[in-house]
Amino acid sequence: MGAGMAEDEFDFEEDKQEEQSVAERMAAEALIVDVDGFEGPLDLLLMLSRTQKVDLRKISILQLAEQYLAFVEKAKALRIELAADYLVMAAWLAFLKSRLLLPPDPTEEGPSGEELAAHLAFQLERLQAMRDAAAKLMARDQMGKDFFVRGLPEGVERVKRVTYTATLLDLMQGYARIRTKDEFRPFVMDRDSVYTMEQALERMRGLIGFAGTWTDISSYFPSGWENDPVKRRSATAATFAASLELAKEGKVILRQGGTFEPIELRRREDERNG
Amino acid sequence: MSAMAEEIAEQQAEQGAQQEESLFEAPPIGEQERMVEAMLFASAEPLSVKELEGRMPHGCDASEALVHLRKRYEGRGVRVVKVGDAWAIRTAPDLGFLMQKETVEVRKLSRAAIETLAIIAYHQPTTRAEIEEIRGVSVSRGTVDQLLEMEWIRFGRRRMTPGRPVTFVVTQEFLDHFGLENARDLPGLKELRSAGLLDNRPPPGAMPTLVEGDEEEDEEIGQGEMFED
Amino acid sequence: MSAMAEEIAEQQAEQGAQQEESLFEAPPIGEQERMVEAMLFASAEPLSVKELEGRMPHGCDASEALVHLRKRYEGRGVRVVKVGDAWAIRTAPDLGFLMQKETVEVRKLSRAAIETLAIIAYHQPTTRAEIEEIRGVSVSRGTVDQLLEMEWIRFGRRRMTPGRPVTFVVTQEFLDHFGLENARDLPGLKELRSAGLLDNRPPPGAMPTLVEGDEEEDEEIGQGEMFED
Repeated sequence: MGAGMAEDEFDFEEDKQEEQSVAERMAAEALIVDVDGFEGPLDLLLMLSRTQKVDLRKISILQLAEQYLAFVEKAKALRIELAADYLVMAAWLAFLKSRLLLPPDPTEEGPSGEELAAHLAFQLERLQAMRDAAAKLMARDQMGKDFFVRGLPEGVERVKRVTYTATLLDLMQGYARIRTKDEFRPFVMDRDSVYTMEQALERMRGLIGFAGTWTDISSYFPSGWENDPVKRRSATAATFAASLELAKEGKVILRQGGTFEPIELRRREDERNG
Repeated sequence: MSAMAEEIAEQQAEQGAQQEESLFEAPPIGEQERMVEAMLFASAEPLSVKELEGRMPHGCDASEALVHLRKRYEGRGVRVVKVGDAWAIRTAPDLGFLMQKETVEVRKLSRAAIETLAIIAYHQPTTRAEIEEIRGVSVSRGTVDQLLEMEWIRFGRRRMTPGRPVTFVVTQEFLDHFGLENARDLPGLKELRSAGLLDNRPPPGAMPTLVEGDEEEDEEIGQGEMFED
Repeated sequence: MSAMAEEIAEQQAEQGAQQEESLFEAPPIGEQERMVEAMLFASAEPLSVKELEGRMPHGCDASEALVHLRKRYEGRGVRVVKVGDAWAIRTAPDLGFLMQKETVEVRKLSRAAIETLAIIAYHQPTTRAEIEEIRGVSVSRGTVDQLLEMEWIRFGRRRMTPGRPVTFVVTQEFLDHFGLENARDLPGLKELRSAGLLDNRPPPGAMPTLVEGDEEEDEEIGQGEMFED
């Protein structure tokens, strides 16, 4: 992390911290030399807290703050440029230290020094806990190192199977298609069951003269076409179309009582008069 | 203690000592079996006895372990098999189907196949020449093969005419599929007509080209038009 | 034949009929066990019960077959292990020494990557900001990318907080790699939880932001773009 420094910048002769033991001095120097190895100020704080040699839960945050500030001072003395976040932490710890040392100011808002210290302690403990957890995780048996997967896996082969279907109707229509091929005559239809509008018109023109009153158009069906449903359908369509044609010509009037009610037809009287 | 009992006890003690000794030399055979099992499982290639023993602690007998392991997997979902002079674990042959994921695609039978099938059903036993005469086109080998493969048609008796051509008849599968008790139950031409199935006309001007080969199999348009009502 | 003998014969006949019936419905459980065994042996990846049953004949109960199979392999050279909601066969960890040849060189993870992975595993689903809050440093893009690439972590649901940050969770591959049945089986998880160390405790007021935004910012944007939906 951006501590722009090099070992040759150290001048061990100039170290004036005489009050410290040699061992402590060496440790502190090692710490600074190592500043590149720290993963941020929290990591450094965790490292420093270890020098207190107590359980993390019993750590003195005040003492830790002082250790950190001393570290930063020392880095300054050694002309080591610390990354900004280390300095931000230093400023905050200085603030925390003053809060912890001075009697609480009742006019001041925000969390107390104790609350802030407690949270910092929590953060350190949590970071340590996650480090321990990570170590435990990595100590587990691992795949490809301690246990192994199948060396000769068999892929699942995708097989496409096509099944064909046909219905009885397909079959019969197919047969009908072939068998009727020979019977096809160009432009000639099999009219057994087809009653055309022309036929209906012709028939009705001859009959309407005799019908004086309203008559259901179905009474105009040719005889024998009422019962066979196919024929009946054709006759209905043709007679209806012919009735419309006659109405258009002004020869008849149509009426229907309601939807799906019988359609009735009467000869137009004025035509006879006029 | 009788002399005999003494002798037995002595033997047992001796055996115990031997076992301990062999334990020191090599793991018990059960342990060796576990080792061989794990190695065969994890290896990407079959392993020879030499290779197995090369990886196992000194004094192990991979051949013996393999005998035990092989027996253990008898009748299981995987088997210990010999590949050349090496060993591997493989899926039991009867379970090969599990290694396939089948996707079934249902397709409508082609027009050529339907017509051929219909002719066989209505005219059975019938020969290929008769089918061609009725359809007016040659019947492709593929169409007949497909129907045979579907087990909807089968070979009937040879016709006692020159060339002794084979005949085709429909099968029980065919009847089952179409819900027929007998091919004679198929509606006749008259019934087809009265059911409206023959109440059709050819597409205008289509007459001369109606006779086409099997190539137009996939073309369902003609049929659709013809039976629109 | 005595009345009793008759009764027994009847019972047997009944049982036979029942067996035949169940045979028709689904193969016997022993057969299902063989099938599951074959499928797990054939696959390097864990298979879910659903996947297993998808390949087995209709009416099979892969879960029950797995219970039997797992028991069968207890103490053997390979084991039936549960990985999340899927199952796999893996070699017994005590035999790892035999597999020098199969050993795969696991990419050496940096301390940052290992810690990030652990935080995601223990705190999942967790956001980048939470990881940074715990570690006290920004998480480099490369670290997350590496874990994603290894398929040990994946994106979880977006957090329903301002900015809707993406979350990270561990994957089935992660569980498989570390031989975990479940993320709940992570070592020491219970202790950490009861100690309150997995709580998301917001800092009281004026704590300094331990993480410097600066150069990470544009990366954040890049990621945001990637996962916009």
